[in-house]
Amino acid sequence: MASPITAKEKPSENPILFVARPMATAARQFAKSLIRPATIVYPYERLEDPTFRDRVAVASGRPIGVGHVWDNYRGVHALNIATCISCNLCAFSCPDLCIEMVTVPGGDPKHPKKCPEIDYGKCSYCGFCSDACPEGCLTMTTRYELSVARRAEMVYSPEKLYDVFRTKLPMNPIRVERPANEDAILLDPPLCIGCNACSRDCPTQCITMLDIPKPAAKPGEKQTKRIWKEPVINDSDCVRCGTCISVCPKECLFWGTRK
Amino acid sequence: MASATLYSVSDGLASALLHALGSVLPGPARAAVTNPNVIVGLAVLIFAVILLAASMLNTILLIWWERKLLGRFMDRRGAMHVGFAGLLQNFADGLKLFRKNTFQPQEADPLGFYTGPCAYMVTSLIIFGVLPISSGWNAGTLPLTLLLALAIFSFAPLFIFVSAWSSNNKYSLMGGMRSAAQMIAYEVPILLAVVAVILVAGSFNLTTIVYEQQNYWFWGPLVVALIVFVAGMLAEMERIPFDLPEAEAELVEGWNTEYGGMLFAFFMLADYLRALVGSILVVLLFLGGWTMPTWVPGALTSFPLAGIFWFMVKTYTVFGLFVWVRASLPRVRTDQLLRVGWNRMIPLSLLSIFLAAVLVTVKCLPLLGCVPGVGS
Amino acid sequence: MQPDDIARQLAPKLGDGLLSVEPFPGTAGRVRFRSERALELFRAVRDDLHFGHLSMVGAIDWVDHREVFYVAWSDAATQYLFLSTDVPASAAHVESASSVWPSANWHEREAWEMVDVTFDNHPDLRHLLMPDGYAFHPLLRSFKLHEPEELEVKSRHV
Amino acid sequence: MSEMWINMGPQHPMTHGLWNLRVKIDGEMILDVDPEMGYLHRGIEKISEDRHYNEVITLMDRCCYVAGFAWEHLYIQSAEQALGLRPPERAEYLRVLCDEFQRIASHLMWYAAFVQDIGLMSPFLYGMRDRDLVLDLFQSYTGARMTYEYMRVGGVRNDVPPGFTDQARKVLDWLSDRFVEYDQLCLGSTIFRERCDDLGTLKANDCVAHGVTGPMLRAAGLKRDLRKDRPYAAYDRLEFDVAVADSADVTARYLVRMEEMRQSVRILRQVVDWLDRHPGPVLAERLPRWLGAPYAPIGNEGYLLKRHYAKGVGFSAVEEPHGEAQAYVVNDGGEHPYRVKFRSPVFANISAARQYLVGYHVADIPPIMGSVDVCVGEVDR
Repeated sequence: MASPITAKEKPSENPILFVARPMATAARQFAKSLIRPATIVYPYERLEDPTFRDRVAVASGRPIGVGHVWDNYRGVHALNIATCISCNLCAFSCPDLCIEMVTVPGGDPKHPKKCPEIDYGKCSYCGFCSDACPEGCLTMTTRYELSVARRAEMVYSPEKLYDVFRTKLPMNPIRVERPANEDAILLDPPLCIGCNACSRDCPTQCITMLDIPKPAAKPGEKQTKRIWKEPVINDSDCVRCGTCISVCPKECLFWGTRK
Repeated sequence: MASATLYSVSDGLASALLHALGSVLPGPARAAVTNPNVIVGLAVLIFAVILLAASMLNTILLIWWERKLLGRFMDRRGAMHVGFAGLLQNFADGLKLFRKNTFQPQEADPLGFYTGPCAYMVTSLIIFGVLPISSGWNAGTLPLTLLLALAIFSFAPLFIFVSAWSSNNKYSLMGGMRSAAQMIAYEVPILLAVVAVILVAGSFNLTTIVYEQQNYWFWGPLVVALIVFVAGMLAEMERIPFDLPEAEAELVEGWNTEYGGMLFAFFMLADYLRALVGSILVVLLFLGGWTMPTWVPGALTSFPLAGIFWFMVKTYTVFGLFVWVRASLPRVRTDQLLRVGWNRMIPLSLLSIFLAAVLVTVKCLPLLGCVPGVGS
Repeated sequence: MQPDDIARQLAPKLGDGLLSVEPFPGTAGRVRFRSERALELFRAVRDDLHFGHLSMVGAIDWVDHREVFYVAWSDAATQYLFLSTDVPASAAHVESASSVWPSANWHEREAWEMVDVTFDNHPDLRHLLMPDGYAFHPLLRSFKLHEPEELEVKSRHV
Repeated sequence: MSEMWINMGPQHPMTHGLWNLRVKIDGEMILDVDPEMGYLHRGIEKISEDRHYNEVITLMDRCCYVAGFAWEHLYIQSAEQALGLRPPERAEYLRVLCDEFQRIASHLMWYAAFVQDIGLMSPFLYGMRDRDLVLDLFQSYTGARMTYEYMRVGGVRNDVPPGFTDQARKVLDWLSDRFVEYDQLCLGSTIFRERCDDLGTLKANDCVAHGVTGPMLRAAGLKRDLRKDRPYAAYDRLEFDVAVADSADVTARYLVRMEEMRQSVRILRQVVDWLDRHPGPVLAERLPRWLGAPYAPIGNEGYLLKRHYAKGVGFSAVEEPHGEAQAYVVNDGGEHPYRVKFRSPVFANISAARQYLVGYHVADIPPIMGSVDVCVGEVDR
């Protein structure tokens, strides 16, 4: 335990010394900054430029950016449309609701491919979307210059995000480890009608429809149109996006713990 | 080196102009324009224009100088984009202010609101008429230029108070009040410190005071008076640590809170005009004006306009000192300023008068470690 | 200081005003009391248990009733104590703690304007964060946030 | 001049944020003050009711924009209590790393604003300049300079990159040297002492009565620091002293904050050494579905609510740079917190404004309020 610091340490009443100490410090700083002021002359000098950082660090003696990891910066997103599986997870995880899934060419006509469109007017650059992306196709880059002339230009379409991807900017290398997840998507068998909707829409194709035995028809019971198939989910491939739950017409899929 | 004076230059310019004009005019008109009185009138006008332009240019240069110095004190660069090393930045700023709408608060009194800044500006400019810049480079040889300069200089709080009162804003009012209160605290010690200079120099005339410093500059023997004078000047110029009337942290902008556009630019310019005058006065009274010491090689002191050059160097150095103070000291409080003014500065200035009187009596001025100087 | 100790010290003073003292995470315990006996409890907590510092006052809307909670700190025990009382939603009022702990003043103002719990004998029960005359109590469960679609500002077409 | 009310704010150089200090003055003397808050009220407590536990983190950074990490830590602690989770040890040390660097950054920001308030111009930029180095460090492992979104329920988002610890040591060395300069510029100046001594005095018993915490309380001589009194995260395994001063005035607060920065440097050196020696996971291994990487909240609400996590409450407090912040999180079993209540230290510190402002001069308001270190973001929330 340290002894309390006492505040009272009255300065000397000498009127010469009373200006001398702060003024000497300021003058020392003045002399230092004649060599290299701390200012970074932004449009001409950029912090992300490693040669510049080293130069400044040497010139000013400040530990500016020595070993500075610029690549982790969370700037504008880059989207690799080719590997996007349209799982919606980025849009679900966005706390600011700035991601909308829009149709991009390339999907089959019945089930169009949807990729994220990001409104940077709302985005808070939290990085939850790129953390959530199971395929690593939505990442954040070091691009930070975003000023536009019109508000509509703040909305980046998937194509524009793909352009960012193609500029090969340093991508955010941080991959959040997916914690082992105890949740899985379970089936409530009596409700299932075997409609194939989940398997059809699953972005990772991890649902297969397996035949199940058709029970013997009881006498007098009306014949239903039930298809005697049941989804089986491959947990290791499943990204837990919940698309199957949302498309299930009978609400027979639900979150649970696999026994 | 009184070969060319500012007035002789403008006189020559005026007579040349008017004679050239007269040569193309018919007889009676020629006689009218070459009348000596007309020539003198035009010469005075040209003189005034040159003076105005020179003082304005210097003021703007001074602002640039402060911005650059302050920037380095703060570990940054200062203005650097417009013109070489940002030299034209202040012109750009002035242009911007000039283009702005001049507005007036609804409840403000227009008379005081508009005359305040103008009078503040004009009084600050008038002082330049009596300040000698180099030998012969002054408006006239009035016997009491020092008193006149200080008298005009101390007009400012009045106009500050007028504009503060008529802005009808509580912050402005408090700033104006502080300005008035502050004046009482620092004017007396300044004048008393000047008395010490007058005692030693034996004259109220600034030119004479400078010539008296040819052998030794006054800052050595009159160091106490110099300290009091510089501190008083800091208060007079309303610069940190004595910028309470426009203390930004509590009074927003003090007495010029309600001003914008060109009226604000007037205040801003006049502030720096006064800073320039303050620096010039320090140079004239204590640092030997345009004279240089004998150990300086003759080649450095005998080129054309060397007097003006060295005078400017000294002035900008003195202002650099003010900037240094601004960069490293906090602002005092009103009551502390008054206490310092009455309890410290007035006794100190009385002491400096006493010292000056002793020095004059025993005639030992050069013995006191002062810098021997020589007229240029 | 354990919940039992607190109960033992408070019970003689408050009698049936003290409902229970139960363990509570991060604190010495949670004291549940009847809102009518609030002032007595505050005095007892401050003077007998030496919880001299009131850190926080807040309220929760449980739809059928409202809960007012207080957090006090004792320098001697270096522990927090959590006090809470339930008031009916129809007559949500409780005695102000600001006569016992002056620091309750602003916290109670906030709790009043947010969850609509009136603090009797409060010295200065005005709006704090919301504008004067604001008619709603935002932290009530009945105060629904707008759906995101309604909040969305349509971009201007330029 | 007769008595009059003046509004210092909401647009005023003294306020450092959006709030209004109504001051009743007679000449230059302060007769009464009445702080008006709410200009920056964003309803964070209300918005949290509609967000997942992890999504509230983005709000926490914006709660106090100069001490985002402290608020993240506060919320995360309470949420972990409410959900019954524990972070791994390395995550605890990383949180201390964040907290203490944030304390330095926040105090440097305070220093810059405070010296500006009393008219010192250049130290303002020195403070900002040195704070930038700390922000550089933050950026190197969180990816952002102010709004970090780094801590997660159950740990932190990612580990620090290789080479970080060396860089951190360099920054700490640099900062230790700068603290000497700061003292020379302030304490070494008689004008500073004249301005700040015996100003804004708030004695310890008044502090306690009005709920004042943090450096203001310690400047009054009360040795109270949650990091010592109720150690959270890894603070019980670290060595440091609590900065205390006894004169309860503006100078004392200055001294306390300066000493706190030195102590933070001391803590950080230990943390950085620990991080070098003990690699490990930074996120708890098993997390509920909506707490790991954010999973889809869609689906069958009815089923969802059937298997919720046990109801719980979380109450925790951290020693924020401004004082003692508390968070109370009520988990009713759903995927959103039922109620989140924050206690902001500055809220209480401002509420006592009448106690430490009345009787001084108008010119004293900026230094006194500067020494309180107002952050309106966390007052209004």
